[in-house]
Amino acid sequence: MSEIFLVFLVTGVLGTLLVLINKILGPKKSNPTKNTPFECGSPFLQDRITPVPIKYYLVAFLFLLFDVEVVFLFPWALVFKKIGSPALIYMAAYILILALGFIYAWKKGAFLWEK
Amino acid sequence: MGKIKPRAYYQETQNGGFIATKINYMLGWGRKYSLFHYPFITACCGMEYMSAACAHWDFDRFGVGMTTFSPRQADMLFVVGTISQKEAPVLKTVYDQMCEPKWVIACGACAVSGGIYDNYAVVQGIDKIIPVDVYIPGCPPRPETILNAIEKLQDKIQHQKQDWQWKIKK
Amino acid sequence: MENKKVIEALKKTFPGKVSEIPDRLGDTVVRIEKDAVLNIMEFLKNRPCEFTMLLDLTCVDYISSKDCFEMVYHLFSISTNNRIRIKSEVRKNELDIDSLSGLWKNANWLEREIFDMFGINFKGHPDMQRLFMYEGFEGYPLRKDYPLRKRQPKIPLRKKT
Amino acid sequence: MNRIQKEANQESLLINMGPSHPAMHGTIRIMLELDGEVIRNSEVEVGYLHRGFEKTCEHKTYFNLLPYTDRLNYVSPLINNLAYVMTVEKMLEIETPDRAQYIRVIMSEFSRISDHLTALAAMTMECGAFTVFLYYIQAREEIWNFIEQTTGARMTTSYIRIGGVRADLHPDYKGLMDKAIKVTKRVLKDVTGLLNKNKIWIDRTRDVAVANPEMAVNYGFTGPCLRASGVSYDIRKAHPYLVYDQLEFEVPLGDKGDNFDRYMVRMKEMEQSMRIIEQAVEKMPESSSKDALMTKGIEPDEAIKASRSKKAEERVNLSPNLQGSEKDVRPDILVKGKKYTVPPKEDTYTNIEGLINHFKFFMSGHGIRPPKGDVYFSVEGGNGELGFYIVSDGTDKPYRLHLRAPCFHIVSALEEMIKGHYIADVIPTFGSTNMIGGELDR
Repeated sequence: MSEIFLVFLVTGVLGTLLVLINKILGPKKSNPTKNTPFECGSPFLQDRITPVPIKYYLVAFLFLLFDVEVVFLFPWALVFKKIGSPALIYMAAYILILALGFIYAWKKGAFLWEK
Repeated sequence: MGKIKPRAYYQETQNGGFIATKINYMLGWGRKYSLFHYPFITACCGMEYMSAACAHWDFDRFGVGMTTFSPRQADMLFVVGTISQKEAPVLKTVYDQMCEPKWVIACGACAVSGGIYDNYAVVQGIDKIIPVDVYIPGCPPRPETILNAIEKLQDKIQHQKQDWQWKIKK
Repeated sequence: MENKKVIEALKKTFPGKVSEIPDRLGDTVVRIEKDAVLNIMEFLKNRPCEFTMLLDLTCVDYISSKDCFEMVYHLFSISTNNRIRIKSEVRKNELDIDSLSGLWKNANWLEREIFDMFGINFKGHPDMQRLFMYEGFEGYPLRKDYPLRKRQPKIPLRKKT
Repeated sequence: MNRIQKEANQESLLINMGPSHPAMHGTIRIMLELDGEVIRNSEVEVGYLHRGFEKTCEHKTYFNLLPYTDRLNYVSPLINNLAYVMTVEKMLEIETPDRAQYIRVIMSEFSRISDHLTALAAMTMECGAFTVFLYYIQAREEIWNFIEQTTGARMTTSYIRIGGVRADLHPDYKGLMDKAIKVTKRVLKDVTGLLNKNKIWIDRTRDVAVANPEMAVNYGFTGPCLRASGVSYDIRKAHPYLVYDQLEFEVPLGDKGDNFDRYMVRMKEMEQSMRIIEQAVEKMPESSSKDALMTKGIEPDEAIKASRSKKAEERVNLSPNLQGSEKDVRPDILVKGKKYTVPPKEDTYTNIEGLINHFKFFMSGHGIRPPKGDVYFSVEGGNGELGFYIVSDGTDKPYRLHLRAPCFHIVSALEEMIKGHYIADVIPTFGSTNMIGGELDR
């Protein structure tokens, strides 16, 4: 057990050291332009960032949904041998329900990019 | 041509003593061989920059290969080509947005002194806008001259005064 | 349609507005009145003469000698492989002329460049702005009276440290 | 407040693809109004490399103007020299010797290949094909080695002078020339294999920024971009100049006029250029002073001493950087007549007429003074029709000099070409127009 502790100690200390050393010892010369966003050197055209169109959130949300579904497959795969054949039925039901959600999203046109 | 004679910007006696000079030496060695350069290319010298950056002359051998296009990650601003009056504020903004420590190489006669364009439209040398470390003459400079300039800059970085805060009277 | 015939057709349809200039080097050069520019260009661009491409549009400053700017249009017809050069004078006191951006789309930038360099206004141009120089620049650089080295820096220059 | 800020509606995103951008070659700022990733509207701002070329030329003599023409389209400098020089020659109505015409054809074709190589290298590298960039720049190095051997400079050559060329080809020029052609052919074969049927490349460039023939002609496209839209117009065929009418080559045409066609037309044009070079090398008349150069000449200082007493007959050993422009070689490469060209160095040092001609050529107010009047002449440049319009008032400085920049017209169509496409499509579109700052903003 102690090796794990040692590994965490070394990497932790080294990590924080490298991050902080720059802040402590690094030269600090800030000027007003340094904090403005980098727009290829030309003055930026909008002072506020406008909201991103809704379809991006939709894609992110759907990805999250089906990614979590895949995450549950990993522990199932480990114990798959012990449970035997009923494990297949449990997982098939689980995937079927999510497939319904997938078809619903498809029919609703969530994956349609160009309107 | 032998070791380059130390110049004015060398550090005199180091107030931090032996340790500081050693750290300073290692810091200089680390910085000089990992220069991330921001290619600020506008005109004809860009063609010689391409030759110097590509397979035949390849200044990646000197550790300058990493081309970053954001001033946040850049150490060295490689100003290549003519800087017109309209481009001057762009250059100033990009220079200000670079993080310390930063260096500037003015490549080509137009960046050094306005070159053959002495008229209403061209800034007569970028040191009128931003401080410059190494000037490369030539219109366009041959790739070997660019490599030589990189060596000069690396020598300057190696022997630079201590700029990290330890025992520096504020 | 041969250039000779084009000039006759022009003279016939626009009497008094068109005059041919003999050219030592064999190019066909025509001088036209400033107010008839738009209809002449339209006539040249359409069916019989078919000068479908506006090659180039420039301006020459004759203020000191003839007290006028001279607009020079180069037209080219791909089907008959002919080039024609059309000149028209813009008097010093009223510096505007009809814009051709309705006929050819590249006239848009060409005219903006001439407005930027000579200060000639083009009536009917979608957005008459400077093309090359920046907003704070006063004066028109390519005029003969603008000094070559008169610089107007956009940002304050650095004091030599 | 630029035009795009006024026109933009509220919820769309406005960003700059500004001058200092890896794909914008440093000199163009495109202000994009975005709906997500689709470009709804854009405004192109140029002028970041406006160097006052036309104003400076009004203060320079015809002879001193040459180095400025190299820096216009700095990717194919020799073609700029050719365009300017042939315009002045048309005004002076002088004929250059045959060998000089063939050398001009060879050098401008090599310059055209290096133009297409750099254009495609930048275009493909910005779309991610970094290997093509390294291959093409390597091929360009070989071409530049040959150009440097003949002209003395890799890029800013000012080699083609009024009345001919500055120096003859190097005695064993064939070695470097064949190497350049061999390497270019190998690289072209590699890249054809890499890109022509590459799914990513075709998806990125096929049917993107389509310029149909009417729009291309209406915007004044010329050169590869016009031929990509299917309109066959090449000045070397339409108005043949130099010796192009004695060399056969095809004019490749695209069908759809999209980015892929502009890429393909440039690839095929490079093969045609190499064909032209090979034919030109065979047809080039032999230089008449082959054996004269073999004899051992005397040193310049002895020649000057000898010339004090009697007229010098022996050949003078010139310094290496004057190699190729000796007196015996000149009739092949430069037109006769002291009004148009600098006298040979041997005459300048040894006899008084040469010295006077030299002085009169460079004295202000003398030199080359074309007759009053104006002239327009154009040449097939790397991007299209590269024309010079010169108005001369009889003095030795041009009264007005205007350059017809081919990529000026192509870039003015950029706003219409990228409308409705994604942000990522701006990069290959801009790369395929091969915008060169020096030529666009003059």
